[in-house]
Amino acid sequence: MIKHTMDRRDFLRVLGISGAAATLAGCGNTAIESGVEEVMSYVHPQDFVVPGIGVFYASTCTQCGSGCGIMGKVREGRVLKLEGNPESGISGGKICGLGQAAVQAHYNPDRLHTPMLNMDGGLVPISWDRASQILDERLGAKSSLQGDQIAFLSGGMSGHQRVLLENFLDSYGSKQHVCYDALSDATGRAATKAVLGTEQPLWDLSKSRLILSFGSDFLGNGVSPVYMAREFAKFRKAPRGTLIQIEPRMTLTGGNADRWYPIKPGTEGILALGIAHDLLQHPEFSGSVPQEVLDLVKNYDRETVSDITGIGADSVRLIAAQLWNNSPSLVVAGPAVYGHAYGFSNMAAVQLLNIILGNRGKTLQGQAEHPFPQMTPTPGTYRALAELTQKMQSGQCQALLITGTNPVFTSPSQLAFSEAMKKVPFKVAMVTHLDETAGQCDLVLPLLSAMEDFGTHVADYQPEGVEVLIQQPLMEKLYPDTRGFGDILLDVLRKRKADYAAFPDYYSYLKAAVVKAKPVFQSEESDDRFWETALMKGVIKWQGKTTALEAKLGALEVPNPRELSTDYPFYFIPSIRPDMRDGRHAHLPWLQESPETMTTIVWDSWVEIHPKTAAEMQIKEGDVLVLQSATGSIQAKAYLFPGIQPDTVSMPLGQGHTQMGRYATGVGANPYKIMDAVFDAHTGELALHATRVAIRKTGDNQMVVKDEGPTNVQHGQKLVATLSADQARLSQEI
Amino acid sequence: MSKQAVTLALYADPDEAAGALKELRNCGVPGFKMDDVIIKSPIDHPELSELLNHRPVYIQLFTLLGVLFGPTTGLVLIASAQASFIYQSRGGRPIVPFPPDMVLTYELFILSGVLMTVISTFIAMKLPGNRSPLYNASVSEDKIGILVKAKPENIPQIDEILGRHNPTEIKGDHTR
Amino acid sequence: MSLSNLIQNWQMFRTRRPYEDQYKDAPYKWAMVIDLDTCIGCNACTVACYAENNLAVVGKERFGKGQAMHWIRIERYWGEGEEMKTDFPERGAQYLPMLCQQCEAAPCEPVCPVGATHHSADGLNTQVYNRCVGSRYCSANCPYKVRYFNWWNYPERAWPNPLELQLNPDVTVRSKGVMEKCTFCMQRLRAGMDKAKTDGRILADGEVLTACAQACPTSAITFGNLADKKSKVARMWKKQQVDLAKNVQDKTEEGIRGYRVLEELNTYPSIVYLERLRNFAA
Amino acid sequence: MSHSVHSHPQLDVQIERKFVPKAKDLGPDVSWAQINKDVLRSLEKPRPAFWIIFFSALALFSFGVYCEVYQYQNGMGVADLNNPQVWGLYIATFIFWIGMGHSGTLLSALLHIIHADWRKPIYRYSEAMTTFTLLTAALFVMVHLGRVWQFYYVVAYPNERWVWPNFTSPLVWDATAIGTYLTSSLLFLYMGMIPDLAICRDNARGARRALYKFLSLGWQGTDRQWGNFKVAYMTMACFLMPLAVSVHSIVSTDFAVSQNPGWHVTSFPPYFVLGALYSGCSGIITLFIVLRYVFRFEAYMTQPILNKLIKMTFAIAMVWTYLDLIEYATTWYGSDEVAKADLVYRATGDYALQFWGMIFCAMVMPFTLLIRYVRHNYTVLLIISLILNLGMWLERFQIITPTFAKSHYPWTWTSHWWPSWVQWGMVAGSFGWFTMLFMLYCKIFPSVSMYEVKEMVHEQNLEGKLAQPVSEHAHEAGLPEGGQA
Amino acid sequence: MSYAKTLLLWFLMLWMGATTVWAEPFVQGGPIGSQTSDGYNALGPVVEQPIEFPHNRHAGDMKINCMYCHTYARRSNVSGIPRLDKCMGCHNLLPQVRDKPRIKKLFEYWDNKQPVPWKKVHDLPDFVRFNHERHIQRFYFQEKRPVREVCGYCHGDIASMTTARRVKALSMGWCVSCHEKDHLEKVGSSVTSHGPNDCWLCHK
Repeated sequence: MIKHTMDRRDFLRVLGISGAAATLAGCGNTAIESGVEEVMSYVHPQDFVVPGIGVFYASTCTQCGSGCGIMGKVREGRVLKLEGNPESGISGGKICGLGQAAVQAHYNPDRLHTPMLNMDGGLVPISWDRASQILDERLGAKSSLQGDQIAFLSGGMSGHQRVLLENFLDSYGSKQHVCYDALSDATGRAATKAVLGTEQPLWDLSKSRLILSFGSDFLGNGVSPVYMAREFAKFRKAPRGTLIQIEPRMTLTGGNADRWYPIKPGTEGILALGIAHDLLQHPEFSGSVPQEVLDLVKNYDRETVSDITGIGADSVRLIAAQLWNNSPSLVVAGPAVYGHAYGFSNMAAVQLLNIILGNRGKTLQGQAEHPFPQMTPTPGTYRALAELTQKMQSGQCQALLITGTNPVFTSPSQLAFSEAMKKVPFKVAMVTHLDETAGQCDLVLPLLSAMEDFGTHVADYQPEGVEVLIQQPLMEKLYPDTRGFGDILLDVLRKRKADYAAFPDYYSYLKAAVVKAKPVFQSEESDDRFWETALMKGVIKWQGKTTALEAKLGALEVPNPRELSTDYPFYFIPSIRPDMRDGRHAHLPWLQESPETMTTIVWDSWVEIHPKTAAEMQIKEGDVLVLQSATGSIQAKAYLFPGIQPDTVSMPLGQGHTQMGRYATGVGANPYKIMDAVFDAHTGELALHATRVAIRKTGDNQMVVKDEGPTNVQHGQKLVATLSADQARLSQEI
Repeated sequence: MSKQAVTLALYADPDEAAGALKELRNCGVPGFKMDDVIIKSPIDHPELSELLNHRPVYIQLFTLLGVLFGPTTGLVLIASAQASFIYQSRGGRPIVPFPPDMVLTYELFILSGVLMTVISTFIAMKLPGNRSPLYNASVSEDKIGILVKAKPENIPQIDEILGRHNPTEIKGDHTR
Repeated sequence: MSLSNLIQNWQMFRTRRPYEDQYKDAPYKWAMVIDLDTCIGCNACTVACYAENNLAVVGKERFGKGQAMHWIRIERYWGEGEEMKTDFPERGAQYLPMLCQQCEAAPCEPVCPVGATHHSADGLNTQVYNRCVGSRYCSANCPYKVRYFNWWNYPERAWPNPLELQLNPDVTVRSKGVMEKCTFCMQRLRAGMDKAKTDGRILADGEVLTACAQACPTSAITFGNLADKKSKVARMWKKQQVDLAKNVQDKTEEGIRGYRVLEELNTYPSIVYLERLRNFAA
Repeated sequence: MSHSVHSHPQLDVQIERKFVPKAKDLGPDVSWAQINKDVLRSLEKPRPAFWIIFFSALALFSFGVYCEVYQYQNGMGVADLNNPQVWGLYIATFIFWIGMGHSGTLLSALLHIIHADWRKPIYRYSEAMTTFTLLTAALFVMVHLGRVWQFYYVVAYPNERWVWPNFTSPLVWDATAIGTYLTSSLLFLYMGMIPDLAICRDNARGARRALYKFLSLGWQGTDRQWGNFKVAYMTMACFLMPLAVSVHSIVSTDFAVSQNPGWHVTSFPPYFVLGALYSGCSGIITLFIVLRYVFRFEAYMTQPILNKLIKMTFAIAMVWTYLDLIEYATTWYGSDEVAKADLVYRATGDYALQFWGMIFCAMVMPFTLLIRYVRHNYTVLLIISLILNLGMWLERFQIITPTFAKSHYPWTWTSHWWPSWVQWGMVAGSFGWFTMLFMLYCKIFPSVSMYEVKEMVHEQNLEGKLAQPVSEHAHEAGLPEGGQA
Repeated sequence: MSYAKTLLLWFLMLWMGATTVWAEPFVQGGPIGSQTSDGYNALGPVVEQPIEFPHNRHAGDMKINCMYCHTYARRSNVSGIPRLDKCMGCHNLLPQVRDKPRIKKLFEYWDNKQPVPWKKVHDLPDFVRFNHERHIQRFYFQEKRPVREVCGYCHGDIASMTTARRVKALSMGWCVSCHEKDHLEKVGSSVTSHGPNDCWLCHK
């Protein structure tokens, strides 16, 4: 359908049929007007373009790494709204709030629209010619950078962007593609790999009769929330599965649990072993378990476990009985489990349950092998950033390119990343928004938004075979001085490597690369047709085969958690909001204003504290508290939250920006800055749940801005009615 | 109409004025009728008015007309408007519901009654109008005026009758 | 004309709504089913609504004053009845997506002085922005409090350039002083119904969805045409034994989950909620 | 002033002395000419207090105008209203003002119908009060509209769009009822004023004369005019009384028709009507004292008249109290749990202070009127009448705010909602607007009905001719007593 | 005392009240197919366009169907200004008019690949939804009325104008006056129906 880009660009241009400016007038314009507004028509559009009727274009959501297929509704050259792409195996036509808000990132009033150069300590706008010239001088053909002197710091990255980026580094002989993710699950992955032989197994939620979740917020911000939510809906249909959630602070998923248990942070592994202890009383379970595991589990009888975890002995027995009665089951775990100094073994202990319960091959599968391993996503880790920081400190790093991550904001203060940055002579940020990290760079290059750029992606979690996800522009670029990430790299690469001269832009590179991969997908279509179909569907699918999982059971050591000290009497849990994640979406007003579901608070940070604890400490809602950790302190308002373990306080991540535009700044506080330097012993990852804090009242009280009124119970009205599951008449459909 | 002259006598005491009126009633002046006597007073003196011929008041007849036609046309108007082309159905109520329409019908009943009363009163009182040239400001203060229209030749006779009852002033306009 | 109209159609004008089989011959009656057991409280519907319906982002201060404009909100309740009986929410949280219930006997409709809100032929509770004078009586009388008033002139404030390019041209941007509310994505329905009429048919089930129903990752929201007895929503209503024109539902069996919120106020809502389930044995 | 009981051994004598003698409402020596002179003087040179009151009212009004302009430009948000609390002080004060208007009609119409002649010196200003309070109330309807510039959509006028107002809405009833009431009261006031305007015309000079001449329409007091006038006036009075009752009943339907807890009450219409009469009567007492002083009306606004007014106020206050308690009682014994919870919330919740304030001011304070000292001390009486009115204002606040704060839907409950300065500014401005208009009226038009006071004097004289006055309290009448307000 | 006067006044009031009910909306649409101004001061201002497009040549002299150029009218809310390549489709084949100043301008835009910034002549308020498709489908395709009558009912006799000018009121009462009338459902059928009267059909 799409012949050549020339036409396409014309279609994507914003045109003035009932122009946006006029739309704003709203009820203001109450009269019939003549000759006031302009109405333009296309010069040479596609036949299917009809003014007044929206056209949907397939693309891929880049708001998180899940790789949901989306469709953008385009009218008069403007992308208006995103929907899920039914072609996509991941989104299945659905979309989350975070994904919806991508249009706001695109139209954001604070988007960067010119290159900027740091001159005399401040960033000033410059022209692209000047920016290209600087890039050329520093990185181009005459560049003296060699090997690891140049480093590329990015967030999780996949698809041809990753390929191109690594080729780019290759041209210097550098291997320094550093991936950093502030919410890295590397420890959990490592432990899962150690037990099951794969980092990220596929979960079959819909087949499970019971899900036992240790702090995994798979519905909110797990590895693929939209897919998980779709599967969860099937899980809730007949025969209805049961969800048991055990976590110190109730997550969105915990709110959906049939039974929710608050647990002492960091004792999940012990509880898992306690459950295993109960289960292994039954010979059909213990049969396949090696002796060393049996020996290990032996020590964790119900009473011991109950003492350590705070979960009653009866409950341990009940959970085990439930697992015993409802097979197949599925045991999953989240950051609450692996975010500790012994996170690895904690996680491994939890995964042990899956093996004991025999869930392998039933509700747990290995992901299909991807035919293009170079395109698979790079998991971001904290350790990589720490190593890079060391190199930067020592002056080894001469040039640093940054995209898709914001370590100045998200790295804990003890890492001193921003100090290390000062030691790097040439720092380039490629961003759409001037965030904290970009603000410290020498050269800031404005990127096209996700709605304007081409790209391919590979999802981290691929439930239905293998997919290559296509991202394509939904409209003409808003600002002439913004460029695609691929285009910028290619501009430099063309000067360094002759074989890139064939690609005038990233689009041609991408098309060539995708078409080249056609044989793998066993397509018989012509090259152009293959490419067009890919663009139309937004996804190239290939029936991959799931792999079997291993069962590596070995000795584990799960230590008791560090006791709370009198100096720091509270566990501190940084909670991850499904919409804010690590804070990269704080500039999107829709997300800021959509209430965080568990607390219904908007536009703020807050400290969750159990009402009982609060009563003991005479803390009321809205009291401004100082959270003091060994590393630092921050302030936030108190919110009394029953879904939290009483020795624990929790605070959401993602707020507290000092840069990133009008909507992100001046909102809340940044808990990353008080993270204690505790690392997982096995992987060296930062242990996010290992910080301990003390709480002090400042005496100040401010209103907590939330949707919830003065009451949060139903006062006898039948608003949300609850029925016992065994009484309900359920069917597959309804 | 033949030429008429007017004379006005002012009295401080209502009893005197009553005496004058009684005498006028029985004076027997040829061509003189009680209909030609007008009392002007600062307050209503029903006891003096009784001495004149009966002068009927028709206002309440019009009020009755108002209270009959106002609400009926009002109800039709409201119901018709509710049933007009762009009728707007409202949940839980018929499109033409009576109880709420009755409220407005009642208001229109009062409004049209009041308006008809006022309009007919003004017409009956011949207001707005001009004051007669013989108007004396003291009738709005504390005097009672008796104004008599008669043929010019009868005026002296009438003036004499009026003068017998201690008027504070007698003034005539004999030129008309 | 009007008088003859009044006399001719007297029977119709005197009919009290809702009545049984009100939509028997009508092509459309829009309705919804929201399954509270699958609603996970993820807010996707809320954001989708902001995107589709040009809802203004009001900012922290005004949100704090209770001037938020979310047409659909996720309510989160704890515990049972009057208070929470346990220290911890052992059975999770209770999520309730609350939007305009499109009542058949909407309390907001008869009280609007200018008739800006009324009942449409396809069973929607309409709000005509340019007719609204802003008396807020409808909001005062709405038991669900799902009507939102433009306390400020948001068009001036909420969409700094170029955010306004995202605005949906099919939906008016409301000025200060008017009431607004969920419309069941009227612009989508309208476009769909017009197209279907041109084709000489009625809309197929699922052909047009509201933004919230389309986004909902768990498909907890089912939207459709209740007048079409074969549509999913009509089948669900039937299965849940909820009758549009009844305020007390007769349930023949135990374990049927459908109910309407505050039904006892005789509002006859068009949204059926399915009771949340919990495995109390766990 | 007390009667010396001990000096009379026989009881029947006591009874006779205490009850049979009747104080004359006016002094014996008021002549017709003197009435003209006194009242016309009020149009010329009032006491300096007049200007103080007028200009402070003007200042208040200007502030109110500023608030409205501010709100008009920025939107209703400046009033800190929010989703459940959609009405706030605007509607509360609207009811307050519309209630104030009702006693004017009571005095002028009802007491006219039953020939209670003591109303004659004071009905004119109370009727003017009715008119101006209605204007003030109408102002609040405007102020509270989100799009005040489209207010005419509420009025049923034939229009090109062919769209009518919604005749089922209590707000349209309100608009019609207030319109009817305002029209009728204005006509009633004007009709009753025509003979007095003629007096003014006969005594004024210059521009004022032209004004009065225009307004008096050529009234000359002929027997035909008087005859028709009397009939018409009585007819209108008969219309006005049911109208006044219907207007405040309709205002009550704004609430009673809705489903909100605390409003869905059957006794609301009589309750509102009595509340209106109550606040109106205490408003009349306030103005009585003010006018008496400012315009030197001591000879006409006399102690016996005031005494009757106070007794009437007390009686009405008691009926209102009863209806208020009945409202609580029916809610309490009813089975509407939400309404019951709302009642408990009113008495114990965030607005308990206002609730008990209302109970104290409007239910307890009236009992002070039983004290003779209070009735005779104008300063104290002024303060008490203001307290009664404050109580009645609080009653309206009590109706609106707690119901919104705790309605059917727990999620949207509010706590500690409080109006912003803009709302308070406009409430203050409304008082300024009313006082300003009222004072202006009294300065331009005779605020004591001259011809009716003359009638009163005439009748007293007739009585005097029939029998010599038996009252030994006659000396009380017309004499200033107990100090000046 | 004039009974006559009073009675007259009373009947005047009655009559006024009755008129408000029985009268049609004050602005009339005129008979269907009327192509000129309806005489209610509805004539719009003269709008200056970048190219003074001669409708009289195209629609008048050459009798080109309106929907040949305004091609979206039958399938979209908006009738649409013709796309530039539509103009070029013909004018590339008409060298005889190539040198006229207006055509030169047209080619200028085409060569620059620039859209022509036309001014809107029939611009309804932003809260109004008008659907061309439904009106064209109903009256042109179903009822088979002549195209100039169907379009002309709202747009006037465009064939007699150069650049278009608004000649009808396009106000709500004007719309309603037509919706209220009964129209044939189909050519040859005797079934009639009127336009919809639901607010949300036109208001968004």
